[in-house]
Amino acid sequence: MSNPFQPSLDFDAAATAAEDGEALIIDVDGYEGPLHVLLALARTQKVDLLKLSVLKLAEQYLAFVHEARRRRFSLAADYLVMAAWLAYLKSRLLLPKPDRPKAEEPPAEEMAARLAFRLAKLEAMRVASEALRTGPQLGREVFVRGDPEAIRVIPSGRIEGDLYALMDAYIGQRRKEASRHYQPAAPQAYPLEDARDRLRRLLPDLERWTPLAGVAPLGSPAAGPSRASYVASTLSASLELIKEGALEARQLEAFADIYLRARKGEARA
Amino acid sequence: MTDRMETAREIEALLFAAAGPLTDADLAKRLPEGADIAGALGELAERYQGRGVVLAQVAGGWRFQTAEDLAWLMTEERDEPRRLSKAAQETLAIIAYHQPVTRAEIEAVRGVQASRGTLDVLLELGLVRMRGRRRTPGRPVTYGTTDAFLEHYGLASLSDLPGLAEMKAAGLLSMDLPPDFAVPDPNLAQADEDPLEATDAPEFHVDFLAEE
Amino acid sequence: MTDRMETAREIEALLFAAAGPLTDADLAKRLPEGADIAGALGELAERYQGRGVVLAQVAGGWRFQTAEDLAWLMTEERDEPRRLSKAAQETLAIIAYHQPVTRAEIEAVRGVQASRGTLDVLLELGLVRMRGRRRTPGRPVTYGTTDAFLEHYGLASLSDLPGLAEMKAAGLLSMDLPPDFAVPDPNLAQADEDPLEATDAPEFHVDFLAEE
Repeated sequence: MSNPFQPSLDFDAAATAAEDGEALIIDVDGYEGPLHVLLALARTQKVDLLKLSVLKLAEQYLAFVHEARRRRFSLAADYLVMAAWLAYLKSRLLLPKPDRPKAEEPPAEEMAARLAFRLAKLEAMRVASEALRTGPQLGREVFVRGDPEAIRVIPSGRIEGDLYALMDAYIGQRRKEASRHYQPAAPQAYPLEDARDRLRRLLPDLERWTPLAGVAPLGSPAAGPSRASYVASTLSASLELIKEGALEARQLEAFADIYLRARKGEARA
Repeated sequence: MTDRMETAREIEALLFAAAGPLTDADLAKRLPEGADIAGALGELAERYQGRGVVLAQVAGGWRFQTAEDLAWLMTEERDEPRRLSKAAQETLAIIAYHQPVTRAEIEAVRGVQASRGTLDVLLELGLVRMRGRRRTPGRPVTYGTTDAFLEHYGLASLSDLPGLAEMKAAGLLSMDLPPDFAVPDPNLAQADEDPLEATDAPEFHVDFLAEE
Repeated sequence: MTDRMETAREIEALLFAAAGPLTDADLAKRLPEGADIAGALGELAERYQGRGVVLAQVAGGWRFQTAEDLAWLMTEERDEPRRLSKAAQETLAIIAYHQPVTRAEIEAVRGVQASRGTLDVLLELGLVRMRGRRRTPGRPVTYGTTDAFLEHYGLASLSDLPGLAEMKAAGLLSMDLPPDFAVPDPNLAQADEDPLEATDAPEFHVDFLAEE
């Protein structure tokens, strides 16, 4: 029977290869992690997983890792950690037992049993998941009544919604709240220094009375300082230049346009 | 018509019109007082035995569903089921058999970190729910399956999970090495040992552990 | 089983699972060639005669429907299920995490005015209760969740409410949240509220019903 879990692995080839010490034909990408590889290898022993020869398994795995590294230099750290642990376990299983075992370490046999137990557990879960997957499923093998229009009896009056829905509803709103926060862009101002320099450069052209609005840069509506900022900074700069005596200004009445003109004699200076 | 037959008719109509499985309590609430629900259900089950539509017990309730062997007819009704990844399937099985179970325990069984998307998908599909918190340091959240899970896989209850009793008997559903777990002596467990014979192996070994 | 009986089974399953009535032509298209559809339909009609579910011919097609005389069983069941509206679900979530929380605070998070009905529904369902009054000007009523809430969501206590870490694990938190995003722990809620007084109750009703 073909193995539903590991289509990329040829068990017989792997078993023979492990025994012969030859290259294993194994694709690391076919596995989720070291435990899944170990399980595939364990199956080659064709015994109850609880009666597994852990020693043999360790050898098979080390051969696997060795080969995988030879073919592809990079190998996930998980695989190497498992290899190191198995090498350690193997050495402890092979060495004669000390008369007094170190207190802090479980006996090697127990470590081996733990590994066998984990493999048996994972295998049981894989078989269970396969049993669930291949069993009759709603909407695939069996169907309930399809007519959506007819009268429907709703089972029990319990309230719908689970904890996940509650969390989802909560986070959804907090996210909206976060994105709702008003973040005005700081207004950009036309620097006074720039206005002053520009006005000084313009002095030769201001022999006649010119409206302030015509002197200030137009600016662009898309980016940069606003028109108001240009006008305000230009006015401030013009007042400074008036104080210096380089410029004169007049306004006929309140709120009327302000006119600027270079002072006679200064225009060419 | 006998009372029981009338009750059977009524249950038939109710289950037919129901949007989901109805429990005995649901039925009792809707039927006249004193109706022999168990008897009528038995009658219905018998009546629908072997028909194109059968009575099934799922998620603690009853529902009508099409017969399994007629799946080939239902091409139009079949909505392309969202295929669970292998990792998600395995995770679902671990949650189903070990619930309540924490994320760390799921990862311990699989030997790999649960990648993003595995648990999420199961939660989103409503197959899995958060059940509560383990009373251990850190109070991790525990996961379990939902009624939708039972309904989807046509299970009457969690104890109907395939192989559950055998796994429990073998100690495979505990998180740690069970105390009576047979510790193989690696010095004896060489390649020359015999596989378990069919006669001394409980059914479990055949079904869930033995090499296929 | 005779061919006709097998065809009857197949039609039974098809009609049951179909989204609407199926015509003879629909059936012929989906059944194996040469099936005796008329004969099988006659057999089904006879079989379902007088049952809780009957075979009916409507709009030129066939469908199963509940027996007319059992309508009394169904009418009561047309009630809407107690499905929480999106607004109610959201309001409940905010109350759960931010309790004790005032109506104004709920609205601040949701960005919309809490509609009259939303809080009422939650109070009526017994998921939410008034906890007290905030010690701030106006002494607004604060809301919190009830034991029924805990029960419904399978929580032993409020401290079991999943926090930020679990939300992250469940894949609910996306990158676009601000780095200082936090989820309040309702267990650590500040105590700047006064218990409701006996006189608060009637006042509440006025306040609640005469709401703007």
